[in-house]
Amino acid sequence: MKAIIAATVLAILMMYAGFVVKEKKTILSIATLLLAVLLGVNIYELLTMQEGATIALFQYQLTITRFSVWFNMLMTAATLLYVLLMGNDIIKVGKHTGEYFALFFFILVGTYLLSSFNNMLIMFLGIEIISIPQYILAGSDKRNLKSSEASLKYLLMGAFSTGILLMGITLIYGATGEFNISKFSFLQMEYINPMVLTGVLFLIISYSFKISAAPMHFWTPDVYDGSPTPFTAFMATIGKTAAFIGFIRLFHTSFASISQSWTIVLAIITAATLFVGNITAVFQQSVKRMLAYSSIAQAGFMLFSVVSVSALSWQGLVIYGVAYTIATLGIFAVLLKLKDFTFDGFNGLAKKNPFLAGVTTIFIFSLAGIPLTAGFMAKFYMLQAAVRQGNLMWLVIFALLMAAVSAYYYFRVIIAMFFKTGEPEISELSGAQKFLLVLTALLVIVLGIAPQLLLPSGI
Amino acid sequence: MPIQYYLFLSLALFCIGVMGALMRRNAIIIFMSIELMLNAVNLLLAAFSKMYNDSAAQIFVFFIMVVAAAEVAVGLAIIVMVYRKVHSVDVNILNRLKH
Amino acid sequence: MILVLLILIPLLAAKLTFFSKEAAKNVALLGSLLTLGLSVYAALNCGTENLAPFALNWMPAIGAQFSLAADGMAAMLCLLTGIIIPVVLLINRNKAIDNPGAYYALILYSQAGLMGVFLASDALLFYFFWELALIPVYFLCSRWGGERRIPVTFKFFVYTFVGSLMMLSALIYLSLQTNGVNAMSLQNIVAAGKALPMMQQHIIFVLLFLAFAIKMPIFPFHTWQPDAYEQSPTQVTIILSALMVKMGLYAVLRWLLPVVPEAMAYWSDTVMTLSIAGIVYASLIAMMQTNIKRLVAYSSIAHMGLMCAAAFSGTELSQQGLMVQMFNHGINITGMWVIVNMVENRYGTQDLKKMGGLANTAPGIAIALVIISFANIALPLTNGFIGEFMLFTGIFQSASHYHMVFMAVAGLGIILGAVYTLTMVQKVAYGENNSGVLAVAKMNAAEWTAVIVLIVFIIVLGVFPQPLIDLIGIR
Amino acid sequence: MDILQILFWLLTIMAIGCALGVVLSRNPVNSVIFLILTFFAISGHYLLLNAQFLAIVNIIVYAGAIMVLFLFVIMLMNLNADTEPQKSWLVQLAGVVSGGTLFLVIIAAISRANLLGVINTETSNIGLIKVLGQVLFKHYVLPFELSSVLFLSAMIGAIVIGKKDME
Repeated sequence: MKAIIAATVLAILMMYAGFVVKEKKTILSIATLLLAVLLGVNIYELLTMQEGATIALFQYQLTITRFSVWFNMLMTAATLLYVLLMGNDIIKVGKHTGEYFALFFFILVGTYLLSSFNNMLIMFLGIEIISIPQYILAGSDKRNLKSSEASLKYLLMGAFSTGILLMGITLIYGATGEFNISKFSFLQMEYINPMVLTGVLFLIISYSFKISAAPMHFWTPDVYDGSPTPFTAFMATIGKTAAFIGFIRLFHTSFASISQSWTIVLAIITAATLFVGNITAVFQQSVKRMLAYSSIAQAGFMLFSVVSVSALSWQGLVIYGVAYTIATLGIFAVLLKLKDFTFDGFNGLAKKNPFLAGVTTIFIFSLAGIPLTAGFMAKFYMLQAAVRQGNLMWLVIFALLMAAVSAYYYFRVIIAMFFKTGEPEISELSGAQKFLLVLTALLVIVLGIAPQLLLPSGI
Repeated sequence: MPIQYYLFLSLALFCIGVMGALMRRNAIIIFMSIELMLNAVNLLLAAFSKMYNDSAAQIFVFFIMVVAAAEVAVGLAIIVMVYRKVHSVDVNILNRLKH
Repeated sequence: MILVLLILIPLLAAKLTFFSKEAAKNVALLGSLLTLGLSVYAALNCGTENLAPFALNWMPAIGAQFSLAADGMAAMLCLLTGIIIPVVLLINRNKAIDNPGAYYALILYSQAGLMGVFLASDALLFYFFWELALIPVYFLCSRWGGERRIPVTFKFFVYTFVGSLMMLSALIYLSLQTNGVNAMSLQNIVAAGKALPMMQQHIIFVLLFLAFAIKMPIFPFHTWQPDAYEQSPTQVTIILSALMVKMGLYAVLRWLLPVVPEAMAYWSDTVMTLSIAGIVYASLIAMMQTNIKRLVAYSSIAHMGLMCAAAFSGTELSQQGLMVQMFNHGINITGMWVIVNMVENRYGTQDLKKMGGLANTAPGIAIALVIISFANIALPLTNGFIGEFMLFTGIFQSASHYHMVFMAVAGLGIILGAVYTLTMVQKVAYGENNSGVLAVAKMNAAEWTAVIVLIVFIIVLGVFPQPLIDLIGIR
Repeated sequence: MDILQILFWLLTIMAIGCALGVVLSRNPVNSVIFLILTFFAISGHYLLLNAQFLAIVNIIVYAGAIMVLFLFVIMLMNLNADTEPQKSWLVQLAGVVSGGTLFLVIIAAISRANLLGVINTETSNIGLIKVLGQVLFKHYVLPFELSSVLFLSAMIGAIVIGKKDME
């Protein structure tokens, strides 16, 4: 709760800083500072919380556990890392720099809500608080028509899915008379009310929009491609992970008891997502667009955490979310240094700048799930959760085949960097940026060797 | 009045909204269709609220209206921004511009 | 602790090599010799206190340990790795290499991966090293290989990657059948696998076998192999054919045979048929080859076919023979490649038609070629003989109804092997010199060292194989 | 049939008819007008359901504020012509079919749910401003505050998106 309040207050501060300060660099420094403060508040909240404690606030509308606080902390840290890595590119996007940073704080508020809601009203507000700023961020490059188009598309799709989400909530309310997600009484009934099933289906569809799962993924490539690149990085990572925590929280808290009736639907969605994301990513010529499709594919893997109902899946989601976020942020940070976003733009990077090529290799390895990187451990946890589920072996094997396909397009970047010749245009790297990239790459490897760092005992 | 009637009515409105969102090319009309969907939900919630004699659902409706208002504010701003550039709000034209 | 050092020293040497620009090859050689010393020590002390298993808690949540252990087979393969890598570094010392630091460092990284594969007694650790051995080789081939290197190595990478992912899913499944404490350790995996019902055993078998069959490679999963061997730099080809394929065989013996014994027995006929069909198929293709590297590549498929058939024959003798042959094949095929490399460097071509007359121009090379070829076709008194003899006896004794057929067809393959190998010797060493290169350079000191080391092994083990047999007997 | 039922059917027909009008009319201005009429019909339903506060808010917020905003934007863009471009008939058909199927499927699924009750016609006071206000500020004060966060971000959005960049 402290973090939610702090994030709101800091967002307002950030907004005013945007009015008062004109120098963009200063705004960036202020944003970094405020994010660090927010991270501090998160850590403080984590430390002051007793092990195993569950704090229920406002008549059980929020239940804050150590897990949710830990997740919030990780997301805040990821945002801080994001701002550190790409701050200089964020301030180049448009004129309203202070406002953009304020929007990040608002998105964090939404994330905090989604990690600890216990009432569907809070969930709904959390999703909207995450979504509306993202529509704005997508359209923030006003000189560029593609950005405006991305924004419009995102808005229409988002609003449409909100409508579906609300219908789902309403149907479930109609069947149970309850908005509190831990009080739904499905088990007491002799048979499952069809209204509940329809409601769950609507919720699945709506969340599929938010996390860009097939067949509701079609907006993703255009939106991610059109949005200003730094904001694409944010939407594809932290925005997506936040939607996932809401998804898993709702489905595993309240619908776990009727899981046999919806896991099959979700398993098919997962398979479709993996298929569409990976196969279409193969045919892309632009790395940015490839990353957009690969983010669909990665969402397919993250869906495993929702499909398989066990304590392991929450851990898997944390690891996957963080691993994917870090690696993708790293790739985007490198991408922003290049002038040409196609695969050919990477040609000969290893010769021209071995440092950039080296860190990119680590990020690519992580995304492709090569051992000793965080991405591998993430996939491992997900698959373990799914195998434990028992009847999902077909999905696991399909996912592994798709992971091999993903190696194909990820390795195209490596082939371009190391084995092709070219003269890539690179903008100058400052020492601090180098340091941060090294730090990110190290993080990827450390988490690949010791993933339990992300899951300390007692969360 | 059985609750089914309200259920059918609001689902009908909802599906008309879905149809509108799928059929039309004008971004504003699509947006209006989505508003129609939200209103269908509101109506259903109000009916359930009466059925369960629970005012929480009406509070929920209230919040849906709040969110809808916020979304409309942002949405219309985005639509106007797009219109300024291409002098059209036709989603098909936008798709064509991409290629 | 020795076991950890066996992995750690190549890693550290690789780090050093990477940053020592011009001196890279010497640093790498030094590091590999150090590793060789260690692996000899390990082989001598196998089964004693000095080579105690090493275990460290790593990821308790998923039951993974950093645990290493070496029995005779593992120590033998470590020894083989320890011998081959210095040999690899000895040849081609005069050839200028682009970015030598990275090149030699990657070779050492793959050595570390190989050592890890042989020593790991934890499934997840095994998987890690399995990939760690692959990735440096991928970079080596794609960066320093021949003209078609990029698509070819990519095919190789994707094949093996698919295989290893299949293996991963099987290992996860097995680990979940245990009680969760050290779920990934070899003992637990074996126990879990044995307890599985038949249906699940089949699935696990198929998943694991795919991974290993691609690596070995067994017909029909071999299609990546000839291209990859041809396009890689010869030094990398040696690592691939002498060591990497052993990973596949080793994995069959350690992670497949004990884990799903019933499914193994069920599938053995099928696999043996495939392997033996592969022998004949590869031999026939090898006879048509005019490219010397492709010829040796196909001959390697044929040899692997025989070894794989023996692995699945299920007799004690063939298992023993297999281990002996793993070592010997590693030595022999390395010898083959070393010679091929010398010939290729001197003639500047891989085309057999453009060679000839080596016996006159460079008799040293020709003699070495003849000796190694004899070992390769398993003539008595060479090391190849004892291994293949045990393999054949093992296959003959197997419980399969078709063991006579297998014997006969495999024997045919061996005869074909003699034919193409001797034809190759004849084309390279005798006849007219068609290359246009008249003054063929003699072997330099490094090459002499490499060749002599290999020939010593060929002859000593051919006459007196007992130390090897003793070593592999240690449990 | 008592007066409430007659009102129900009248409002229902009006709501569905006008909703179809929104989707089908070629002129965007007509669409807006139809939508406002739909909202009035829905407000009428709210009254029937004893949700007086919602009825008022619906008219003030939706019909009054939001739809005027829509109308304003449409006028600004001068879109009041009848020559509105249409999607090809195939796409339209697909839209109709998918919407209709969705409706039928849900109805088919839900109509089997027999545990649904009947809405009692006696008046209750849950929809009164006083009751709602107490519930809102006693139980739902957190969402109330959070909606201010939402509005703040929407406000920023409107500024960021709507303001003309002077370049």
